[in-house]
Amino acid sequence: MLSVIIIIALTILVLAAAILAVQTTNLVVAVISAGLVSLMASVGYLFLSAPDVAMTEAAIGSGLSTIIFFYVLNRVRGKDHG
Amino acid sequence: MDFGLVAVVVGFLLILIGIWGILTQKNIVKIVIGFSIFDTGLHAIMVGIGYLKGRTAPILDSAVSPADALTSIVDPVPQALVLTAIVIGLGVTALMLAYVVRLYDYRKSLDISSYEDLKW
Amino acid sequence: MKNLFISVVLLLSVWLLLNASLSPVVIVSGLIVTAIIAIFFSARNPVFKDMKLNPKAIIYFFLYFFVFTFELFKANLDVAKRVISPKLPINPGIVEVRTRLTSKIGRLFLANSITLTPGTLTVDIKNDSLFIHWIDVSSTDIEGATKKIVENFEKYLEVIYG
Amino acid sequence: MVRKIFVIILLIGLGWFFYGMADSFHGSDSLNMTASYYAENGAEEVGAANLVTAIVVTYRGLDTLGEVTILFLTAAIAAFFLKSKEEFSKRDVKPSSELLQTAAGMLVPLIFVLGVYVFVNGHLSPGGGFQGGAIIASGLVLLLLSKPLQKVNSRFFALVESFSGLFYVGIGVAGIFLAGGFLDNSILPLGEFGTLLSAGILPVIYILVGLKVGSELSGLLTKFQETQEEN
Amino acid sequence: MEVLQITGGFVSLIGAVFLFLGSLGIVRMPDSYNRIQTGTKATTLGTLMFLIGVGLYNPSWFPKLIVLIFFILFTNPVSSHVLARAAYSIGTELTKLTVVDKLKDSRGEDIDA
Amino acid sequence: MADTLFLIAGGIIILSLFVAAIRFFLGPDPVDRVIAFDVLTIISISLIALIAHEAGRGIYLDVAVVYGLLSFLGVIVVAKYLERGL
Repeated sequence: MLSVIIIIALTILVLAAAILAVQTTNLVVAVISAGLVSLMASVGYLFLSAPDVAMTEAAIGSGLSTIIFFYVLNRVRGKDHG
Repeated sequence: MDFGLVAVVVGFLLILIGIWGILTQKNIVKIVIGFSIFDTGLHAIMVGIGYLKGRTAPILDSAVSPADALTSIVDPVPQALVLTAIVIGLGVTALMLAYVVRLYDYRKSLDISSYEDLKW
Repeated sequence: MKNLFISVVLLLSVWLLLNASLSPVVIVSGLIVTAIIAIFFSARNPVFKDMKLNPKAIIYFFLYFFVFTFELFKANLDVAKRVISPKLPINPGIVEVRTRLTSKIGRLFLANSITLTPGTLTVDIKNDSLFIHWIDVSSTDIEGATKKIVENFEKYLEVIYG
Repeated sequence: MVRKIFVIILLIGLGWFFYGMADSFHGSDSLNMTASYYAENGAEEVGAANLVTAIVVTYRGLDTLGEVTILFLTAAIAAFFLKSKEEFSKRDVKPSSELLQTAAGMLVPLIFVLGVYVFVNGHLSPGGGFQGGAIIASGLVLLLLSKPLQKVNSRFFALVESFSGLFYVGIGVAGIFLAGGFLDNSILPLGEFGTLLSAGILPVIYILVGLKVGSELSGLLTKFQETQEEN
Repeated sequence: MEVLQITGGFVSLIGAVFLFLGSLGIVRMPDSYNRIQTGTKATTLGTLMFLIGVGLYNPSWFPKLIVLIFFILFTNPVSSHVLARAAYSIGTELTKLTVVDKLKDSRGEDIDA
Repeated sequence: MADTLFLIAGGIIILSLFVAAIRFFLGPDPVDRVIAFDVLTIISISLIALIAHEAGRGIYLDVAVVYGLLSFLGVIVVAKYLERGL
């Protein structure tokens, strides 16, 4: 029962964060939302009995990707976007 | 409720959102973000296919003995493939972002419509 | 040398807790790994060199731990009271306090303790001055604020880290 | 506007196609042939408690070698494209707060120990070379964040990377002569199931993979960090 | 054993309540600094108590939980301090209820001197 | 008895996940969204501990340790980007 509620909540959060990441005009918000998609997906992988995948997605998909994105954003920082 | 089916459906929806982002956004960084969401959707589908209802992780310890591994663990092969795919996904993202930096140096713009050199 | 010793002890205890076993293989491999990492880092960044190891410091460490836990609970009840009440009773502001601590690690622990105690958050640090966001400002001058926020922890941390 | 309509039509078509695939998907009740072979014999043949690790390192070991090579090529190509035009030594950045520098000095060794734990225990618990390497690279990033102007010796990463890659291939070739084939893990005795020293040469391979991936990702991240310029 | 398990359940229930109060706080508070305050304090104690409750139910998990608890207790205040400092330096506005802002005064002195 | 208590605690955690997500999707500033992101990751650590408890597998806690590291690192990267100190 509890696991069904948790998986529905995770589904809603993942889809909402993905739509926000694609639709927003602020690049910082877009990158943070993409990180949230990976993070919530990796909690979901634990439900699917895949702890290895969950750890990889958390460390690489959410951690290192976000860091590289922010380095690039800092490099190309212009006047028209924040 | 079958969690595997839920994961497959969520993965397909993430792929659709990612394609929408890639095809409609003008900013190059947003296109890369759309690609990374597409990637996450693919991983979710592959893990969902390997899931078997009511079974536990393929790690044998005090909770699961090697003797009854056959009846109590999920399929480990898709998980091993996804492990590879995530690392390669990071490499591809980093490569695309390096191109973004190079393009920005070249024309000081992130808008995809200002790169029309190869358009016919 | 003291820095290296404390680093190895701390890292080895983390290694043993993570492995959750005391078999000889784990201890030997842990010693090798932590010694390499500690030698690599302690030469260029001696963080623990101000720490004292006399018995009084250890007793005060435990006292500090109890005081800190008590304050943490008080902070959370305070937050709960403010969040639940419909009027949202806040009176925020940024005040300045001074500290006597000179070692870097002592100041780090002081700032962390301040952040986790009732209604205060360390915003910036410049030399001896800590700038603190206080959710319910009751005294705006430096001495009054210092007395209320800092001194409770400073008397313990001064003995432990100097 | 016309463009968006085309995109919507394309997405509806793809969605219809995906709906058909998801509709016909039904979870099975038992493992398929390959998976049940691994589940039955993996523990005896390889001696690793984590079957995902057994597949990644031993049964599909050649794939992992290829993956590490692809990652190396990616890092090299990205470094080529990010090659800075001139020296950016006159960067003007806001310095970190004193508290972050002290905290980073305490946390970075801890993060390295965590990374080493993750790849040494790859055959017993979740995690392994790739995850451990990523954690070590994150530790390096924390060091760079606390002191942005610090120079990092990238030749050291190249050295670690080359040596671990060399030993990785060397162990693989040694498997041909001493055991059943390339990357066979029974060069060393399998040991007692479920302890730290078990599964033959597998932990050593994962340590080498961890060092290689960690230094590759560290090199990639420092390359991205070095090209920040004043703007 | 039964007593230990029920105690664990109660402790984690209290922790979950604190987590809820923390997330309610970040919605209700008027400006970023007050949100950081409630977000840090309530979630730190909430996670801590939830983990201790899980550990009381399964005592063999305690070693790993201790590492996790100390890690959270140490890193959470540091990250909120760094975030508050960044928020102040990019000029995030304080709420209208603010009484005093000593940091702005001292920054003004720096520019004069 | 204890299982019921854990069930209620799990329900409250899900509720707080949604409440924190409101601030994430609403938040006017990037700073507000970062705070909400931090709170969401910390709630996720509790959620992972709950999943490990439900599944009865202590090894899932390794993932929680990695999460604790990442919540710290992510917040610091965004904060340093915002104050132009990267």
